[in-house]
Amino acid sequence: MNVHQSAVPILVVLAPLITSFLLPVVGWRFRPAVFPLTLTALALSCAAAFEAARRVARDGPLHYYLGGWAPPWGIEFRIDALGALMLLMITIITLLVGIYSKRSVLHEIPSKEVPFYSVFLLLVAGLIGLVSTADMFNAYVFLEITSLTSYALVSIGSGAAVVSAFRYVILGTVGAAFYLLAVGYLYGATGTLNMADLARLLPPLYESPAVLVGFAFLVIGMSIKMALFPMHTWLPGAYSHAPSAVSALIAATTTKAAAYLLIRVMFFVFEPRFSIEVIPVTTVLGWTGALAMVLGSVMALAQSDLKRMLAYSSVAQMGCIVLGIGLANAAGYTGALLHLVNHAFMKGGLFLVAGAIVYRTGLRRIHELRGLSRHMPVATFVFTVCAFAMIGIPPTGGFFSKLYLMLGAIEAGNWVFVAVIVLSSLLALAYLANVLRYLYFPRDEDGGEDEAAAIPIPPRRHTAPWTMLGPMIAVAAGILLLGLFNGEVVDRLVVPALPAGLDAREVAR
Amino acid sequence: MTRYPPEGQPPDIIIRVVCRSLVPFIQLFGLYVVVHGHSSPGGGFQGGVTLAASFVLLALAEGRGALRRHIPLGALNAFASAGVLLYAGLGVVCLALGANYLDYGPLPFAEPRSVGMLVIEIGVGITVMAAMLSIFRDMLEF
Amino acid sequence: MGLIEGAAGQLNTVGYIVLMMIGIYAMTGKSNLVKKLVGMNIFQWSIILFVVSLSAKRDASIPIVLDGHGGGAAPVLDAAQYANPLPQVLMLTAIVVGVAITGVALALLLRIHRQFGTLEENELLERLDASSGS
Amino acid sequence: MKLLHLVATAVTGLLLIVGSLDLAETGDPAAPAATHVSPRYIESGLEETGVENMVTAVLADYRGFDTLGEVTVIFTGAIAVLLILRNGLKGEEDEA
Amino acid sequence: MIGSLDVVLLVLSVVCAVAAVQVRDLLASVVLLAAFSLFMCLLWTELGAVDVAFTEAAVGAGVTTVLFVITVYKTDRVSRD
Repeated sequence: MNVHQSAVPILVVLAPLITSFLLPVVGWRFRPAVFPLTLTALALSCAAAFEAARRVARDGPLHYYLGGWAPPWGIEFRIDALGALMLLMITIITLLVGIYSKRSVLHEIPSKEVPFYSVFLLLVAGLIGLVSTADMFNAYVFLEITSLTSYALVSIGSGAAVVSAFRYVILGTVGAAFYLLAVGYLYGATGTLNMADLARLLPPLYESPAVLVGFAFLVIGMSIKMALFPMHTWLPGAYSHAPSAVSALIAATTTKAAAYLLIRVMFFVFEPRFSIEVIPVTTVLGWTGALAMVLGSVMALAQSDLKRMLAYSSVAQMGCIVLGIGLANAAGYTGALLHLVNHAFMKGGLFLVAGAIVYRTGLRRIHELRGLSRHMPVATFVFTVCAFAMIGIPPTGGFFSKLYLMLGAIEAGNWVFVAVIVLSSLLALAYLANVLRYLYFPRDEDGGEDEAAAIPIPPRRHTAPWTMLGPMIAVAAGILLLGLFNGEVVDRLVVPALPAGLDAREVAR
Repeated sequence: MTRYPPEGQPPDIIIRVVCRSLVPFIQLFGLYVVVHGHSSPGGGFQGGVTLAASFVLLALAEGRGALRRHIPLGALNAFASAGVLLYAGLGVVCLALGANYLDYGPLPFAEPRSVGMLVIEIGVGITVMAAMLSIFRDMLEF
Repeated sequence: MGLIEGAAGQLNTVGYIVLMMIGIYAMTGKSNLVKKLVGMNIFQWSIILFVVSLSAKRDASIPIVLDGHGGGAAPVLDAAQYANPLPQVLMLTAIVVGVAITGVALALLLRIHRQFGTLEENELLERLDASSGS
Repeated sequence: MKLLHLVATAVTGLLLIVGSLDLAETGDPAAPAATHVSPRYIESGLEETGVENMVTAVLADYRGFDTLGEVTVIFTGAIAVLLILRNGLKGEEDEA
Repeated sequence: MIGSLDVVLLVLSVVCAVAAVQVRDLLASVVLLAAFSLFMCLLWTELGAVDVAFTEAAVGAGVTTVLFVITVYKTDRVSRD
């Protein structure tokens, strides 16, 4: 009691949370205020996240005792380097998607912007809370806020969106319930819920069946939440049927938050040696990730719907992140974290472009996009940058994350993984080059008759509105910056986030 | 499948009278549960659900239009927001008084923690009641 | 301690394991979507039963001080006399989360039924294929 | 397909049985769950918060932020149902 | 605490759960779920968790059942399995 700490960590989550509560009241009387309020909250949150990251870099982890009760009795917010990285990523992406969503929401779901933005902000608050909290059960609450909002946002899409959303509800609830069960087991074995306290109490209990099973349930639950290969069935439908802005938001953030929680528990609550030596979770995860990379890419290759292809590509890229976690060495971990951030940007960017295409032309099928570069040059350019990053072509951020993953695989002496990473890049090249071919070249060598099927774009509205273009350009710039200043990013943000058990010297460039 | 009450007809007189006469008692009990969570089982959540149940009973007694007549749509959402805002707002007040978020210590009352808890229990009660009714109404009128 | 007594001591454990298996079976194996939700509720409540079991203590009373403000000086409290309040608080939250998810899922079911006219998963898949093929 | 579900069920059951092997027996007052964090709530909850019901004390004070999250979840549920269902009722929001 | 009452309640709740999952009439299934939740609630009272039991009584037997019943009324009442 009577502890006073700097309120920066809590401000990051409070800005979107309180604004989302305010929106129904404000929107009831004065609809035009909704969007500016949303943007203000997102910007405020982003600014607070930058401030928090600056302080973390300067003074080390930030602590905030909610209600003034010291942990383990009260709930603690703890932002360390990993949390700061995630906070920056989440707040930047959501701010960009927030700006972008203005036109696309008016277009796709008219007359519902008040509940939409309220739920949008709740999702953001849930994600921020999830990465800030240091309490296992509080993380569950935020995880459920995130899931509940994602279900609702997916369901407002078109066509079979409700069915996809229902499937997402069932699997998502299993995932979250397994997490809760794991928390129950860990609480039963140790008597605490605070992460730091758990990390202190757990080592003597590593052989105990309760802890092992709790850990197993946690890994299974988070695998479902992050759509790791055999449990990915909810993802393609959810991503492809959701409204465009929602696809970008969810693809960029929710699976990443689950991956964050997995990393947090595997490497920070448990010591890394637990998942390497005591039970071979890392091995299992590595191979599952490799399988997901190959099969996800192959399935992406088989899709004719642009958003569905991107969704399957997400399955492959999540496999990539999990493979990096499974390598369990410093380079692999760095690769996984970098790829997590990069993928958030590039998949967000790709979905934003897909949304802009749908907004402007109403087309979703890849083969219908013939010659779109003439009509929407900026969007196509952004798509190209994101695609290059996805494939892993040098000036972009994607190249470096794949490089680190390769280094990690080589260091682990696992040549199969090296081959898988190369193969998945080639497959990504295959499915993205296919799209690029349609975007840039008006016709095939053989298909003369397709010339007639020009895209029905209304005249004088060739490009998307600036509220859509701006965020897309920002994402593309972000990807290039992540590539060009990769060394800075790794040194400043990723290396401090290495857990204690993994050797940091390996990452020296 | 037969529906009760049949289309266009009011519910049975016995059900109507019994339900209507029960409603005030249920609401009284709900309020008791909200404010008495400090010393007996209960609290904002349980009380809020009980209050919502009383309105549900009213809807059963007077037919489907009753809820719409008694509670305007926007008010339900405003109530749901008001409850959480009361809760989150109290936290902000604590923040403004120089303590951590939701630390009721510096509130200007004789027993600040007890009062703080009462305020948030009331907030929880309002939100839960409004949210449950809102879900109920949306589903009933879909 | 014999096997029977051991099982009796772990009675709630046996119970929640059985219930959780029923829940999982209903969620994954049943084709009717309402049945899946029924399974989901059983599944969630079995987890709650498990965590609430952690809060129980032999011969302990409910976690409410009965003579709190009665006799002037605060009573001396012994942790072994009262059931553990922490898991109970967690499960209160979990129940609330569960009902919110059930509400959202049921709302989705209403939409699905209006749009596709069925709640059987296999029929739903057929209709989805039919609508996407045309 | 049917087999897969049975396997999933069986695996979960098996994991649960293994996991509960060494958890303390239900009702054991010396279990870790009952001895590490929770005694403070019981022994000094009344003194520190002035509330007889320890569950309320923990719910609303020690772990008040969890409860804010819980209320947020309920609020989210209401808004989500509104977002999902209130589609055909055009204009109703405006008239309210 | 572990008395014969616990055994009875657990057996009854398992029976209700199995029946709720297996029965074809969805309205019956929902009512059985409410009964299941009631037995859970009694069991938790037995374990000393009165607040949880109270919430469960309000939510499980109340809100959840009402919402389920509305859904069953507005959709199909008979399930294939």
